[in-house]
Amino acid sequence: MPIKFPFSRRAAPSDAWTKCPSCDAQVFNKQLERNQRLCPSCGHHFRMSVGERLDLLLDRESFEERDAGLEAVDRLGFHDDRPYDDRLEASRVKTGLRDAVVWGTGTIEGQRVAIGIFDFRFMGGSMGSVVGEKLARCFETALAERIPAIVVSASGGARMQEGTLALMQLAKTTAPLVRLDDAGVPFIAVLTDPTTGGVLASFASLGDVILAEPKALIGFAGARVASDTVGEEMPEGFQTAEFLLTHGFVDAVVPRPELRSSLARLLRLLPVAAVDDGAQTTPPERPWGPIGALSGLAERFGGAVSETIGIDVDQPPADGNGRTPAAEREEAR
Amino acid sequence: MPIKFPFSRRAAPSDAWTKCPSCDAQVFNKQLERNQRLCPSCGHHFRMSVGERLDLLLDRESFEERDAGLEAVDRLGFHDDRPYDDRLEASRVKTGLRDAVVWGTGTIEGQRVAIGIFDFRFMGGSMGSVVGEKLARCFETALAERIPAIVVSASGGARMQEGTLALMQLAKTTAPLVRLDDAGVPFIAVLTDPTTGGVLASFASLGDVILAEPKALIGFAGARVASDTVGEEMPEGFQTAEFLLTHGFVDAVVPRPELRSSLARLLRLLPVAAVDDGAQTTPPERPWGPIGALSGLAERFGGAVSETIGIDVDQPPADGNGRTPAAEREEAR
Amino acid sequence: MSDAQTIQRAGPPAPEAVEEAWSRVQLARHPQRPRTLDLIGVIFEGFFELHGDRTFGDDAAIVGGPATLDGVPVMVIGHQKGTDTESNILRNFGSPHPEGFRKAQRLMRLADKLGMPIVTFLDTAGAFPGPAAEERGQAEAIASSIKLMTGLQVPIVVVVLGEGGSGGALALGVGDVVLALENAVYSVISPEGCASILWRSRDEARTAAAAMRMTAADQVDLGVVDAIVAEPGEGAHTDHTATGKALRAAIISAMRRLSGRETAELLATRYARLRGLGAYLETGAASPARPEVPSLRRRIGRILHLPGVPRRPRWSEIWPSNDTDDDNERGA
Amino acid sequence: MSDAQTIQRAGPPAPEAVEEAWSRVQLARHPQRPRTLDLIGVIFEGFFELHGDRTFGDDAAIVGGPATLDGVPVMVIGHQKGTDTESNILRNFGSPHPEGFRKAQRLMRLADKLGMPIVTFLDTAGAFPGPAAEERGQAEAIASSIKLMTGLQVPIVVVVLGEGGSGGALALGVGDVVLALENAVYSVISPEGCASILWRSRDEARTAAAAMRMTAADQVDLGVVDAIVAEPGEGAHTDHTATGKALRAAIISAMRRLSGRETAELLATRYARLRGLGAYLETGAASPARPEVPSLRRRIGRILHLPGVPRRPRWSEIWPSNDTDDDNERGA
Ligand SMILES: [Zn+2]
Ligand SMILES: [Zn+2]
Repeated sequence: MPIKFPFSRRAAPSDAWTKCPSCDAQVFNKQLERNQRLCPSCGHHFRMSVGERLDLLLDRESFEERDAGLEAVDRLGFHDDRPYDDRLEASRVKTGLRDAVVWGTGTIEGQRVAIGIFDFRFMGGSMGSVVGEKLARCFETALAERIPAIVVSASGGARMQEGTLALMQLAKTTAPLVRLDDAGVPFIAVLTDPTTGGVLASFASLGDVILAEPKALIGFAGARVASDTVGEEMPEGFQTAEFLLTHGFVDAVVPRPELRSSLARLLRLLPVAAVDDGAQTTPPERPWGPIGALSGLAERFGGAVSETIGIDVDQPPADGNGRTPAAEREEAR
Repeated sequence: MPIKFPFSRRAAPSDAWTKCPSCDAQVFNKQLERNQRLCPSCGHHFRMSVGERLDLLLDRESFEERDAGLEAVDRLGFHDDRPYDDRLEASRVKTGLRDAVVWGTGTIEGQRVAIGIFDFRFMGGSMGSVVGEKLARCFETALAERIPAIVVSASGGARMQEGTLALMQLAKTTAPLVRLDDAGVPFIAVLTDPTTGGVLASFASLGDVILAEPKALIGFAGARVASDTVGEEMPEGFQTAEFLLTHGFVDAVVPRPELRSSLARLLRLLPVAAVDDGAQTTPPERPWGPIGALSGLAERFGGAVSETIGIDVDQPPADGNGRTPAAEREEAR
Repeated sequence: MSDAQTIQRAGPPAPEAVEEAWSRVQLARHPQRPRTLDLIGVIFEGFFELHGDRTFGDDAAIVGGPATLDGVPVMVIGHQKGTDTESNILRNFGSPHPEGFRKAQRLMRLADKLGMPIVTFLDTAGAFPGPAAEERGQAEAIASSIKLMTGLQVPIVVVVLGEGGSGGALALGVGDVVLALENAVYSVISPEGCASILWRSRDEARTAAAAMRMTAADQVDLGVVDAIVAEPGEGAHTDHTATGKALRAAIISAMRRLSGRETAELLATRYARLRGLGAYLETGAASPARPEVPSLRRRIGRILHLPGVPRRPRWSEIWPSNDTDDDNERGA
Repeated sequence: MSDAQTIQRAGPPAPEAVEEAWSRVQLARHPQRPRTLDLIGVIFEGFFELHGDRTFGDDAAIVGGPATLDGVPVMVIGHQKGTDTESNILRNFGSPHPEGFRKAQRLMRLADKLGMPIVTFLDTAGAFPGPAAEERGQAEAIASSIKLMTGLQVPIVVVVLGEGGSGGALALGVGDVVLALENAVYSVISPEGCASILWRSRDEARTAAAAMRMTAADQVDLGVVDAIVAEPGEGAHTDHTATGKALRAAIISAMRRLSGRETAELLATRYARLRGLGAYLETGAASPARPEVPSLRRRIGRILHLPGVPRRPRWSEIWPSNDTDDDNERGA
């Protein structure tokens, strides 16, 4: 599919400066780029392109993109004031991307991950078949290679132009997470501004750990819809990252300068479970389970222990009924 | 341990009539007994003895008590205004029971169950070591015989006179439920007036299905404690069966005359999972799982089907990417 | 695209397509259309409704419990709309709060424990979008419900009864076989919502309905629905019993076909079904769509950064941000 | 009773026992006693606190997250009391609401998924008894937390730090090894609560504390606690670092002993440990304690019912109700 490169839509002056939506300061774009797209006056987190996000999070030159060739198809023949194909092409031209997600493998402080990143500029980061397929492959690769999965979301939700095929991407991106659970492979969701609708109602709410950027808009229904529905104004701070933290749906709100190091710490603290014998279905005793993890544990702990504490968990005192734990264990079998 | 039979503590007139706490009517005791201990004026559910409860729920002469010989022991040497042993003996004399729970096997409309029943008269139905042990054995028998477990609770909570040994009965009565889950054996909790404290904070809240009798007091903390803590009056209907239904913790409030038939219906609708190969730990594919259930299903459904509906789930149409489900299945392996 | 003949060239929906789609939407929303509880009484025997999510509350917009289907115990779960103003208020017009989905999850886990097949009925305009639902995690509830269903070790037959409205429908809608009544609809967003975003007018709901191809027949074409169950006479609202009987036969047929499957095969096939949904082109291109950066300014910036030295560009140079974001095209 | 020498004859607690018990209670409640977060900093490295139950809220009365213990990743979860008025209000004095226990469950499931050992710290007067906690299922939250812990496929080491208060403590307290600091206490109900029910006066809390045998040493005697970790100087409040170091060694020792276990053995041993807790007499009697009914009236009633015919009595005749109930002896 040929990609056209039209002239820039904007004149030079407006290209050089951006007005901060939080503090109204005029920010020089070059400064934004040098400053992780944070407002120098108030710290407002501007949205990032997928390229900037990769630079922010991954080790230099570690990223290898996968499935770059996937492209959307207008399965429905969707046409509002213009055809879906035209919208796709406009977004491709604007962003240099084929769709709203780029995924691949890379390292964060040396730790290999499978990572998918949304770009909100591509049709509002909406999730259609390509986004769903890429994320499913991202998770499946994490499973196959036994490396953690990370998805950085920025999305208005499911892509209407693909109808229920877009809706079905909620299931397509969620189904692999069951397998990651069974296999002991962690998944970290990073919610950035905005993460709403069908993306929040699928994988993005299901991270083993969920991080969010400050003040990011995160919610299921648009605030306008919610407000219309109940006929009242939404409370202050409704659908922000901080609101979700208070209500128990986000583990931490992490300012952008700490995001990379936070992910690196989590990757070290939440390692992929120890052993993999390649079984696909849930095994009777998970092969990656404590046995493997603990034989390593035994080695680590081997020499460093005070023996003065008289714990003998193998032989606790017989209880008042005269049954020893060993006998109980026999009975329990 | 010798059981003494003192003279009745009450004179005849007060023995013959009881005042209904809901409507203040004076009810002739004989009438209460004939009427499932329901107030003839207002339907108030008076508490039942374990014997009356057995008569209410089980098929005539089907009950076989187990572990009738278990007796409490004063492990702590507990003494407030009188020794624990004296309290035990008084309750034994009053009730004819050795402790607050009777358990055994029996049938409900022909369906065999393991059932434990509390008697609130025995030290307020409090759960000490004997209650915990009996219920654990009840659950373990349900597991071993692959029959549903039912517990009818009426308890003030853990028995203080046994200290943390009573507290540990929360875990002792809960641990077997994990095994029932793994084995596909249902557990139905029936909450009667009152079910509070440590009994509610363990097995009684964990029924696959939870039924409750109308207006039964059901709550974690005493309403007085709750009120003292927050310095406000409790809302109307706080800690009733109906309150718990509204708040999602009870499946149904069932009037006593319907309790037996409701249990019988549930036993028919929620059968023990089909196959048992005796495995103790979670198997890779649970042997009692859909395979067994469904081979039966196939037989049942075999001849009764309209073939005019063209569902072919083995060969859904190829999707837009030209991959057949069979190919997907291969890849998924 | 391997299946090119099914792709239609884009154009505004034809008037007859608009008429067709909107008449289905109207039938799917018909006030006398049979609801989940109406049909349960015809299809199953001995339904015992269970209540509560064991966490927060009991949501009357979703009903569920065990019943038997031709004598076999199954777990039945569905959205429940009301039939008049009073019952619609009780049922919140069939739009669940998070506790509704969590109740459904609890019942599904129970079915999984006992090896009982599951039948679900979809009939909702969508999950309730109010602030209380947001506070209690509407998105999480839908997501975890979808996740749970993808992994249940029992067969699941899904029936789209009326409105299959977006995530709130899909939260009960992951299954091994998906049936739809003839006049049911299924969509990613309500036609009104779609119209107000893309056409900037709710009055274009009819057009949006046609554009989204939300009828049952369209859904079969897209692979989202496996089979259609014919409605009696002028529609299901004219004969609840006949509708229920037709559904009963279809559900039994689906169960019979699923009943031979071993668990591993059941799960692998369900997974493959979901993985196969969607349409995309696999070009095989290994590089980004746009091989060079578009702006002279940026190109100069790069040269200035390391003058004269060829280097691998940073990703942000390949895919830089625009400095304004265009929210117009975000989906629902 | 096979272990008869450990049974004490009942009598009011001796004054010195009362003094001893109460001094431990005071130390366990000492305002400068190290809290979970204080000790995590000494015992573990790199603690990353996670928040929220993914259902309703984030309860600051329970903290948790991954950390490393001597380089090995573990999941750490504990009650968190405050250190001054402000932080105590934030932490609700260490008394969790249901969402606190549900947060703990979520973190435990994550540990189970990843095969990470779990360390929990108990320090609460008890689960919060307010009406909001009741509405959201305080009892269910405790029960499901206990249930989850009994089945986790990873080793669990429990440490009683200060107050081990009833079900709210046990909800984090099911483990393979249970340690207690020297001045920690563990009880089925607070001494004040016990006194107000059994002695009908909260002023008898000291007596109740002694009667319940709630000191760490008593708990070892009862088999509830496996080992005591000595506190520095006058108590843990005098040296947080030394307390943490002693605990660190004890936890590592316990983990080392557990680390050789296979999963099935770990679970069987944990189950056996719980099944073994309690004291009762197995008399072997097969019949109820009282072989005949006590009241002449009832006996006559029975005879009248089937005159002259010997029959098996109904159970309600063997164990009839009294017509008044005695609430006085119910526990907490
Ligand atoms: Zn600013
Ligand atoms: Zn009355």
